[in-house]
Amino acid sequence: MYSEKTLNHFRNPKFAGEIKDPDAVGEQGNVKCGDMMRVYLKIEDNVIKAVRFQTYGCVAAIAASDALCKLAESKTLKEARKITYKDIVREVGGLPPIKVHCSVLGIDALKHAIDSYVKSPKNQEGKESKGK
Amino acid sequence: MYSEKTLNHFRNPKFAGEIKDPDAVGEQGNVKCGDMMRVYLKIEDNVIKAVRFQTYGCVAAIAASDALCKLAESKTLKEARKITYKDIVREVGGLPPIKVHCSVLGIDALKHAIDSYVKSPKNQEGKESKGK
Amino acid sequence: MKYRNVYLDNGATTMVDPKVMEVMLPYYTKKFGNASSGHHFGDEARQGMEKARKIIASSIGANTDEIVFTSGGTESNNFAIKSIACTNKEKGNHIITSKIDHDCVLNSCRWLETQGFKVTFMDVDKEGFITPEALEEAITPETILVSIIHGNNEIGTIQDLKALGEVCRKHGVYFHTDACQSYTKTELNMKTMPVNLMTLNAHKIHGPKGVGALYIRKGTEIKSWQDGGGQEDNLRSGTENIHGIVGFGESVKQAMNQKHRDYMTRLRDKLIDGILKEVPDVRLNGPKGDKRLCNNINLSFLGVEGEALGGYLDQKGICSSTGSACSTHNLEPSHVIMALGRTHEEANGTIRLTLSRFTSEEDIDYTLEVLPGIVKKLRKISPIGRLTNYVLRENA
Amino acid sequence: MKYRNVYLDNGATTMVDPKVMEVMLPYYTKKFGNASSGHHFGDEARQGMEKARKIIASSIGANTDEIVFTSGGTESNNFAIKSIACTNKEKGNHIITSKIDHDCVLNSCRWLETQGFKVTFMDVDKEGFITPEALEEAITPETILVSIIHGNNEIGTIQDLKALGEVCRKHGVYFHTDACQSYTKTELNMKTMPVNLMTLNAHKIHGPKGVGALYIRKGTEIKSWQDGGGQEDNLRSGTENIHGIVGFGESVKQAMNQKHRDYMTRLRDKLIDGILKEVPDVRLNGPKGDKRLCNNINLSFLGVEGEALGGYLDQKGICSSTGSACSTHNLEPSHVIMALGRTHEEANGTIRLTLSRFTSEEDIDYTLEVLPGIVKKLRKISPIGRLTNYVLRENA
Ligand SMILES: Cc1ncc(COP(=O)(O)O)c(C=O)c1O
Ligand SMILES: Cc1ncc(COP(=O)(O)O)c(C=O)c1O
Repeated sequence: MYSEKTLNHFRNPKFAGEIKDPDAVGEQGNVKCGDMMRVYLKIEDNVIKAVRFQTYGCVAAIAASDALCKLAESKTLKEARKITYKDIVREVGGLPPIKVHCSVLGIDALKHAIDSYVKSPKNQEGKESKGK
Repeated sequence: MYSEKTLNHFRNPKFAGEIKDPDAVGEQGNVKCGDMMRVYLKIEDNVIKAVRFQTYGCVAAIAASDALCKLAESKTLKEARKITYKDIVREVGGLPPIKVHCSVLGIDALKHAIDSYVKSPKNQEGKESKGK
Repeated sequence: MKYRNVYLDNGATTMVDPKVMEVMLPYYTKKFGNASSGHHFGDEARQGMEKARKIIASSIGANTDEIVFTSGGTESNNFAIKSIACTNKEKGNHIITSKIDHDCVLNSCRWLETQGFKVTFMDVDKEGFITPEALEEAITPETILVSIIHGNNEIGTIQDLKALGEVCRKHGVYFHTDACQSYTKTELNMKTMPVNLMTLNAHKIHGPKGVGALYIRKGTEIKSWQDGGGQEDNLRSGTENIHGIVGFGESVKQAMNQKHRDYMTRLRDKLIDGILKEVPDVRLNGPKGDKRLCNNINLSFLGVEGEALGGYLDQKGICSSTGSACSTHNLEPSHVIMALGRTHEEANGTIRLTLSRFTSEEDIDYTLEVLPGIVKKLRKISPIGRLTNYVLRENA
Repeated sequence: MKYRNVYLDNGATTMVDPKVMEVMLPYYTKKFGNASSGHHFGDEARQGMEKARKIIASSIGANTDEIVFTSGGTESNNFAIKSIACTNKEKGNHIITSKIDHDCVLNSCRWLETQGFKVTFMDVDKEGFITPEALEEAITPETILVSIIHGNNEIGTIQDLKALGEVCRKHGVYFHTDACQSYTKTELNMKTMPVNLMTLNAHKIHGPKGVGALYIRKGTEIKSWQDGGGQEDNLRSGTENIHGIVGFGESVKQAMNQKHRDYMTRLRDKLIDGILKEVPDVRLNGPKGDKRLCNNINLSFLGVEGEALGGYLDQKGICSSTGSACSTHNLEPSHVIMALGRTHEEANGTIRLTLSRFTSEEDIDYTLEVLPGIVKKLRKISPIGRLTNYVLRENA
């Protein structure tokens, strides 16, 4: 059902956990839908220095969360915004059609985190659009 | 499908064949129905001295024909008339429900033979009803 | 703690018993005739089939001519429900089933809705029971068929067939029950139970896949649903799956044993009690004790998603399920757990562990060692409730 | 002349090839998972099934997602015909089939008649062929489906699927064919044949009983007929018969070989020619040569009843049939032989001898030795025609 790559991300999620003092937090999903993700970011000079996730969800959701973090790490916020669910599906070695939607969850959670960071008054001087 | 007794009658039909100079012949059935029987009788003093059959039909029809002959042999005409299809079914060790009708064929052929014998002018003096 | 392969998904399907295999084998390459053939190969096939029919009939107190072989539980349920409805539509157009019946019953009923029938999907209580009173209330003058699952495949609840059947009989309504999960695991006696039709299958009881049966009480007005050459007394056409049928018969013979039931019951309770003791925030779904299938465990772990839990168990060699095996075709939380009045969180955090007579004591001990740690790990990476103090978006 | 067991009823069913058995075996007691399960047992089962699907798809030039597994030919035919009709009833209510189709096609069509559909049962010529012209004439604006058997199970006639399919395509009508008898015995290529649906099964080609497939061309409007858990892409529910499906795949792999076809053709013609030479008053039913199934022989012996002939052959160890195996459920003379315009006597005097790649040269020689004597014996105890000069009652 799942590819080896998916199972690797699921079994050994390198990015699972919390960041105690995050610069940004984003959430998506809810328990009713059966999956929910929270992403924590440490940001310096508009670059994602550290990223962690907490996910309530199926095998695909956990694997996709981990894959998202891997892809987002060390990227600028601008670059990070360009990550698509297809990148995640590729990173986990494909997903069964019925599970592809799980890869979208992380994209949205990451966007929420970045949005909240950018909109926050204390980050207004280091505006994303000005970052290189 | 068939009992051993049925198969014995079918495989080694002791009464199969013709009587060259019969006292009576009876037929029943036709090719369209898929089975047809002819019974030949040798009669002396209203007793069936010899009986033979020719049958075009399935395993059950051939077995039932042979069984009928066995039951009819040495019987008076009056007794022979009392043979029922149930006697034949018993003699062949039972028949599948869809084949029970095959046992009726012989009863009718025998009746036709006896009827034709009794009605024949040359046998009027030895009327069946007077036989013991 | 050594790695073990532990198969706890016997509710989905079971290993074929090697003894069953032995009895089936000659029917593939030697006694391979078509049961409808007149020659000696046909005879052998027919004899094997009729022996199996006898075993199955006598295991449920039925006559041999009340057993029709099919390709499995799904076909038997489709056949019973669709054909009874279509054959008896002059009498009425209302069908009753329950919210916890198997998808093949529910979807057969939904198909009937597209054909103009009305269907009531009855609620159940919080352990999954349907009361005779509730059933009686649901019956209308238009009702022609009631179809209620006997032993539930997800939560193990065993309905009272006698009480429900009596209500049906009183109102002159046909009563069908899906007994795929309960067959051989609890008593089924057509002499004392007023059941008109009953679905059985082989692959849940260590028989082969692709074979089942429908019990049809004598006098029931029903026509064939699968038409053709007229096999099975014109009730179910298709070349008979002889090896499968022979295996089905033998699997019943091997399974009908009170010892097996007692053994599974003991292991079941050991596993339930052990998990409830070791892991906080767990709920048992379905009843305890006698009214639960002797091999079924169904638990909801709060803050954890069932498939992920199953995924980590699988990594440790333990096979479980998130409900019925079919749910992999479907993303909805289990309709059965929801029907018990559970929350979405409870429904999504469900796993089912189903034992068999081949499950060992060591399998249970190993599971009790492994499972609590996995739940802990998953709760740690879960963003939900209890462990963090963030306000949840869904509550916002 | 030593007694031999000679199985010449391969049109009814076949021995499972020991090589097929070997491949199936692990799926009973080891890789026994449910293909819908998420754990590693489920994976193994799924992999076995998908491998079989690939073999079967590629054997007929189809895509894997155009193959739906079923419980056999009868189910596939019921599914195709009933479901296409019910799914497309807004487009029209007329179905076309032939007088020589299999009972499961004919009776599915008759069931549709009870649901308000109109059915044309087309005549065939004296060798059993349907011409494209005749088909075109039968099509009306109301026609939604044509279902014509490919290789006939009784008389071996192989229809021209390309020509018939083109007529259907031209008129925008779905074309279904029952290829149970022709599969692997003659070419079937969905890339070049305009066929929308095709029925296949395993037990006619040395695979197990109780498994078949329906090819459904992409884009065909069809709904599931057996409802439930949503297996087979929601087109056919029911726990997949994994061991059966795996065996089906392997049986196709073993059977797809021109050598086997050539071998059977040679033995077939040897047996036909030998009988026609040795026995007077015999007719071959169906065509000669390429347009006849390579393993099929069907003969009418005048003055002899087929079942009795079969009975004596059986006594000598030779298994034959009087037509389709189903005919044991039915006393009517074969509807196929009658459709050729034969007399009742010819129809009742029919036997079918069907070979396989496991039939030996010695089997054929033995049959040629035994059969003529039996016919002679039966004609001697027959009251009909030729041999006596009594006037027949039926002619009176
Ligand atoms: C209660 C119940 N009914 C029906 C079925 C379907 O039976 P089958 O898998 O034989 O089609 C199952 C299992 O799959 C079941 O658990
Ligand atoms: C032409 C044809 N169609 C359909 C069938 C029925 O298939 P099954 O026996 O797999 O149900 C058969 C054989 O029985 C057949 O010969």
